[in-house]
Amino acid sequence: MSTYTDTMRETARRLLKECRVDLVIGFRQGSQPMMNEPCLVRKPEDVDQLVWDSNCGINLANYLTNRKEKIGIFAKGCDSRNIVTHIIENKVQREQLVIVGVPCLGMIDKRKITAEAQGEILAVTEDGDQINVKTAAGTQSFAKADVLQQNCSVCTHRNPVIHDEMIAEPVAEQTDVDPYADVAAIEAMPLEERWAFFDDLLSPCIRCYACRNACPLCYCPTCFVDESKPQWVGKSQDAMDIRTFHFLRAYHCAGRCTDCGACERACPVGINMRLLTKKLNKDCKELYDWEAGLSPDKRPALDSYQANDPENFIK
Amino acid sequence: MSEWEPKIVSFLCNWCSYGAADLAGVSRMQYAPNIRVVRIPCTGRMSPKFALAALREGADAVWVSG
Amino acid sequence: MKNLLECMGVEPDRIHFSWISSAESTKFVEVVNKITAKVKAIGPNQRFVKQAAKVA
Amino acid sequence: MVTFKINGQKVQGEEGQYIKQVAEKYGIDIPTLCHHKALEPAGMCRICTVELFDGRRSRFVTACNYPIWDGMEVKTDSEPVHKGRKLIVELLMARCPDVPILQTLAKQYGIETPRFKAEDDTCILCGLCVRMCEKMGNSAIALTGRGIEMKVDTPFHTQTEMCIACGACASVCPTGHITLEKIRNEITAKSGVQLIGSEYDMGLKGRKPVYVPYAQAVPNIPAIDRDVCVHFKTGGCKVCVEFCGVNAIDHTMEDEVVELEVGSIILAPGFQPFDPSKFDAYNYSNHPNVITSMEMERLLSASGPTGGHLVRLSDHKEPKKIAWFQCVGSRDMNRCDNSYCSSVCCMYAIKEAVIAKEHAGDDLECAIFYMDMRTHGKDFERFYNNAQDKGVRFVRSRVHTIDPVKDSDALSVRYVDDGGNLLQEQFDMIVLSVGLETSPEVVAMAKQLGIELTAGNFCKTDTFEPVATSRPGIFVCGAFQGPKDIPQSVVDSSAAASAAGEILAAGRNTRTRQPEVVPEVNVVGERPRVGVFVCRCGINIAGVVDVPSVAEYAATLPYVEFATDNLYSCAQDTQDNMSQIIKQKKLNRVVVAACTPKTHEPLFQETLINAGLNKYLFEMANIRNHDSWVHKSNPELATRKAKDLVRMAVTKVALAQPLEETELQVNPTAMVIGGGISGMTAARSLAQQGYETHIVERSERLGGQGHNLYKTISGDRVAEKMGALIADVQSHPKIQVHLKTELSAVEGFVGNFKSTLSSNGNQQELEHGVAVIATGGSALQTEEYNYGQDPRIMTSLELDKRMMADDPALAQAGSAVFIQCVGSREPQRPYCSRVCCTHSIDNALELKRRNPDMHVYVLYRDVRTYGEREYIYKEAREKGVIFIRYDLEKKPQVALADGKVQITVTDHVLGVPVQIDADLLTLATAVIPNRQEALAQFFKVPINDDGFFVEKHAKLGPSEFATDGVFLCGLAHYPKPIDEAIVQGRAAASRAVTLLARETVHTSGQIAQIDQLMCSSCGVCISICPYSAPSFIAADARMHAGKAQVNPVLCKGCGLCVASCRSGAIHLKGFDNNQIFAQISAANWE
Repeated sequence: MSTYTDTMRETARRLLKECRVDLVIGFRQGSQPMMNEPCLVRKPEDVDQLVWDSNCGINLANYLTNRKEKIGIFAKGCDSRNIVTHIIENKVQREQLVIVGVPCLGMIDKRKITAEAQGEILAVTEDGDQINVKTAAGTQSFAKADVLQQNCSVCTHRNPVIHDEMIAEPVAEQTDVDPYADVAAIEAMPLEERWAFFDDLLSPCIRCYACRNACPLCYCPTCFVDESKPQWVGKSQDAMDIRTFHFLRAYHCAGRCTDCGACERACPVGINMRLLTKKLNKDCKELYDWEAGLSPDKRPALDSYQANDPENFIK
Repeated sequence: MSEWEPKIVSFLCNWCSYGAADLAGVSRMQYAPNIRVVRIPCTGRMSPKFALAALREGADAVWVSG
Repeated sequence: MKNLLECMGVEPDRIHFSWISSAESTKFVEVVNKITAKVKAIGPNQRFVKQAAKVA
Repeated sequence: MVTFKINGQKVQGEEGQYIKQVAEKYGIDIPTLCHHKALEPAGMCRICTVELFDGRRSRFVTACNYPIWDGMEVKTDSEPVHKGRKLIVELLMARCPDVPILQTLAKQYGIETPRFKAEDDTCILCGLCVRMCEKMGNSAIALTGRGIEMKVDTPFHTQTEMCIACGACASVCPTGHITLEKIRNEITAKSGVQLIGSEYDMGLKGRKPVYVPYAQAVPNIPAIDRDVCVHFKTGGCKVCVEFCGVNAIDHTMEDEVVELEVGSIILAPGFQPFDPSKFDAYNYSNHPNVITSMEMERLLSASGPTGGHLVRLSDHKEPKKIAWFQCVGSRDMNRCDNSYCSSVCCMYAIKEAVIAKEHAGDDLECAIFYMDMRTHGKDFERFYNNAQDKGVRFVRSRVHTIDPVKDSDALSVRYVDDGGNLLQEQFDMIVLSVGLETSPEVVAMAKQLGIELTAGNFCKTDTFEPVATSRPGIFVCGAFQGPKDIPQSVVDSSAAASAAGEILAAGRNTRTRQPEVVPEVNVVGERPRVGVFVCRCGINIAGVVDVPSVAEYAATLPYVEFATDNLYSCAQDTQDNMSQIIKQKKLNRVVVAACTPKTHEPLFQETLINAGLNKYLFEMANIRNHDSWVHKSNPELATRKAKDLVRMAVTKVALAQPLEETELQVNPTAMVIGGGISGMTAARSLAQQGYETHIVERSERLGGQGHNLYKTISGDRVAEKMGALIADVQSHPKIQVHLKTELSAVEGFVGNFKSTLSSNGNQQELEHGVAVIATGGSALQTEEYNYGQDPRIMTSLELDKRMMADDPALAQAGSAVFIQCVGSREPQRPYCSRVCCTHSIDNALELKRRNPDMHVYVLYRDVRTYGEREYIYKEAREKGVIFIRYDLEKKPQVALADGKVQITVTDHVLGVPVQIDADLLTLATAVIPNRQEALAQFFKVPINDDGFFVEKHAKLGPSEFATDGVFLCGLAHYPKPIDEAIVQGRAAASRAVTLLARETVHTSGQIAQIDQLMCSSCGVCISICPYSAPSFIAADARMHAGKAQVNPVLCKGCGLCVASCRSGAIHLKGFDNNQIFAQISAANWE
């Protein structure tokens, strides 16, 4: 995937030179290993900052919200789906964008590697399906498949759903994965166990709202968690308030979440709150045959009423 | 307090179930005295937040009826 | 809504949905009694109750 | 005023009152068996014994008849009192051990088995019955004998002529010693004493002499039936007067004759159901399990005599098999004089059968015996098909006799089925689908008014003036105009109103009175000062809920400044009093805990307005319909629930804000889309009533389908009559006709529409307040039956054309065939086209007139000549028109061979194919709507699967849409004949005028409002709103560009957008989030 870098720089240079865009959104090398950071390039001469490898997990759609310029943006499958959602929800106009599609083979999970690595990581390089980690103790190698972000490993939309040009030929989509296996496992638990499971899952939450801030779906001028009149959710560390917060946050993503993993990646205490959003994604898929961000012409299932909406939950 | 009586916070649509409840009254039908009715203009008004709030504030159950 | 709560471990009988037209008083009564019986059967709500609020 | 103490509490009473009366006022309970509010007390049962301290010593007195005096001290709850009462109960128990009320008392006083020897009486000799009988002005019974011989009896222990069997004694007897049965058998000498049957429940249930006719009666005020009231018989009683808390009863009231001067009269006297008792072969009078359909309606009703439990009357067991007999008192000249079809019975019988199955379960067998199944109304055919799917059996047969089965409650019928087999079958219950007829009183009234009637005693009207009687200025609507169902009656009534409005237009608004407007007090920013009024509703609420304690409790709630209870909150004097209190106490929020806001909110809001408060600063707690009425057996929990409900209302109202209603001017201009008969009628009616009206017609002439019709069944030439209508419309100064014009865009909303008319590429804008959709329909062009391949094969309309042209071929034809239901009542078009049976039969008769020797055949599935159209069906048969029925599965075959049109059809009587060579073959093709998808989009009105527009309410709103300001008439609604199209045209105009005449419309204050600072422009509200109320503010707007806003006129206040707004930017005024949260939170306090 790192081979994309050169083509990307070329594309960005061309777009900027031809004045088709005012800026290009992509990634540049971060100050620490495995921490590529988004960067906004405005001049053709700056395009060489741009890089691409398996550490570009951050969802770039987040950087489009309410921008007025003409923008070139590199988009993985999940990015593209969030761009679609942005277009639907008037966060950006389609005409403003030149979407450069990036077929994606998954991003690596920094936490997994850190956990496995012996000592401080000095550098991480990749070589095809092999990830090489250099620490003071020496070099370790991991198979990329073993250290993928969990959402990437079950991703079924690796190719962009919307694009103006492509950086490479589309990659093969994964067809033999079950994105909702983990949710199904929870559903299979007895009631008490489920309650305890979430108690356990959410107990480390410090309510820093990083999950919310990282989420590309989250752009309200005032967030419900900050409102006091009415107070939608208690602001305390009470377990119920925490649970309510996560419940409502998931709810706001219902029918819109692309499972890009931004929330989980951002969480400083490592909570997998994707389990909640995925439960709703699963329901949307099962009840309305809906997956978020696949077409800019269709509003999410929960935004509209259809006469044939399922109603078997009603007695 | 004698025996525990559950409290069921009920969100009833003004046009449907609220009317049914009125009619049940007019017909003097008898039913369990455990529901507490919040009249809403339409079930569309119902937000998950209301149900959560009700549970959080100690309701034993929530019932939404259109 | 109900699905996620259930998934989080709230008893399914804590939340009910129904459709009753304004003429269906009989159905209304049936539903009320059914729900009340179900809730009585599962006992007081312990889930999602804010403990702090109870103390205050 | 007498002041004394009860249980240490200082109380006051009037001179001459007794202890019990005062105690009652203060809510102190003293038990009694022999006391009755309306009677002088007698101190007979002694259970009301209390302890009296007169300053020197204590003694026991009976509270019911001991007069009060200043300074006395009474104890009702002391140990000695209870001991005394226990002894009394023990003694009574010994006399009457099996009386339930004594057993209950015994339990209360801890008596397990009385010490005394048990007797087996049930009378405690309290004498209540005797005193009551005396009060009734009768004294038919008395306490006779002395000592242990004493008993209640009639003189000489014989049955008495005196007794009028009023039942008062039984109604007051505390022990159940006297029963109605006993009165009938032992006391009265009159035979045949019966309960007073409730008219509403068809006599299946009794009612009292003081009664409310039915639960939904308006006004919902009881009346006294003078024919049965004891007071009007004996001069006694008047017990009701004692019980009425507001002195509303006046027995001296006389009937008043009121003279009114009016400009027009509308007759809507309705019908009476046919009385089948004259059909002795049906045994209706003799057998309880033969009932009429009206009785069945009551049996199926949740508010009916059995509470909706379906039972047969002989033994109150659930029936397993029910049969309906159609056409009882209709289409019958043998045993009654009603040869017309009653139009409604087929449909109601199917409805009853389906509901019966719903009530009793699917294994209930329902069979409907009929002649022709006439489901010609909108969506009726579908209902018929569904009923068949649900297992309702339809038997085409007329049954002669119902035989009771010996030694059983079942009924036996014999009938001949379709195949000619004689069958016998038993049913548990038989419902006679009785027809509609005009009552003799109405016939007499018609005579008095000098208006003509038809052969069937319905009001005579003209096809082109269907609501006008033969006397100018007098109009008619409903079943008196002809047997018809609810939607048609509602259409009629609107049309009659319009017809009257047309001639009275000049007088509009000349007699209206303006109410005085009280200026509104500004309460914004004030701390809430809530007033709570808890209603006793007589005993409706107070009988179950402890109302004073609810009021007391309310007074302790935050922000509550004032709380009290009222006897009847809705009474006029209470209302006045409430607005006084609001002003005096400077209340700025009001809660009324009473009945349901659905009926009473407007009334109390009026009270607020009169007190100068904004009407939205109000909330009701429904402690009657949702509480006292439904939790009778649980007063404690009901009181707790009432407190909860009051608390929820108080917390909500404290957050209420005054809301503004937007007032909009209504543009007094109407647009009618479609210039056919019904559209023109609507336009003419609107114009006559003074409103500028535009007709938009896409073709080059007015008249629509009317041009294709030859004549009506009453013999009027359509061209002639319609020509007059067209002339009227074209010459009317207030009507503008836009021909060859179509609608290309519509903006705006009720009262202020702006439509773009396109004509030959030219655009014109039209501003109007209302729109009437009358886009009509047309005849189906079929390919069936070799249509189009031979000039002798034509559609009904083509036959009309040839008749208009006096085509000589018609009279020369030797044989003519009509095929019915071409394209109607088929899977792809499952509706009945309503007009074709009548049309074909009328044309068959016309052919017979032109050539009496012609052989005329009508091939049909069911003949649907509803109402008095039935007469022409009869005439056709008399004149020799041959009717051959065919099934959908075995349609007629048409072949063109040897230069002949050969039709083969299987005769349903003979069961063999018959071949007819026709010189004329007329196909009665379906009426199909002009599917107007664009128009539906413009006005946001729905279209059904068949392409017809969907009205607001199938029964109650047939000529209007759910979208305010848009109305509907003619074939666009459903196929219908000319008279019905005209009626509906007028009806649509009438509905439109109710809006236009108001001149302004008020939107509700309870609508959504968007806080643009919070809005994230995501567009969910715009996507989700069913009424298109939210929209984006233009991108170039100075403020809040790109954010959402709500149009208050379009918003219906449903709150869908509010719930779906993630940003919390939308508020639903009157049901705002914080208010609902407050309610939720309040619901859960303890």
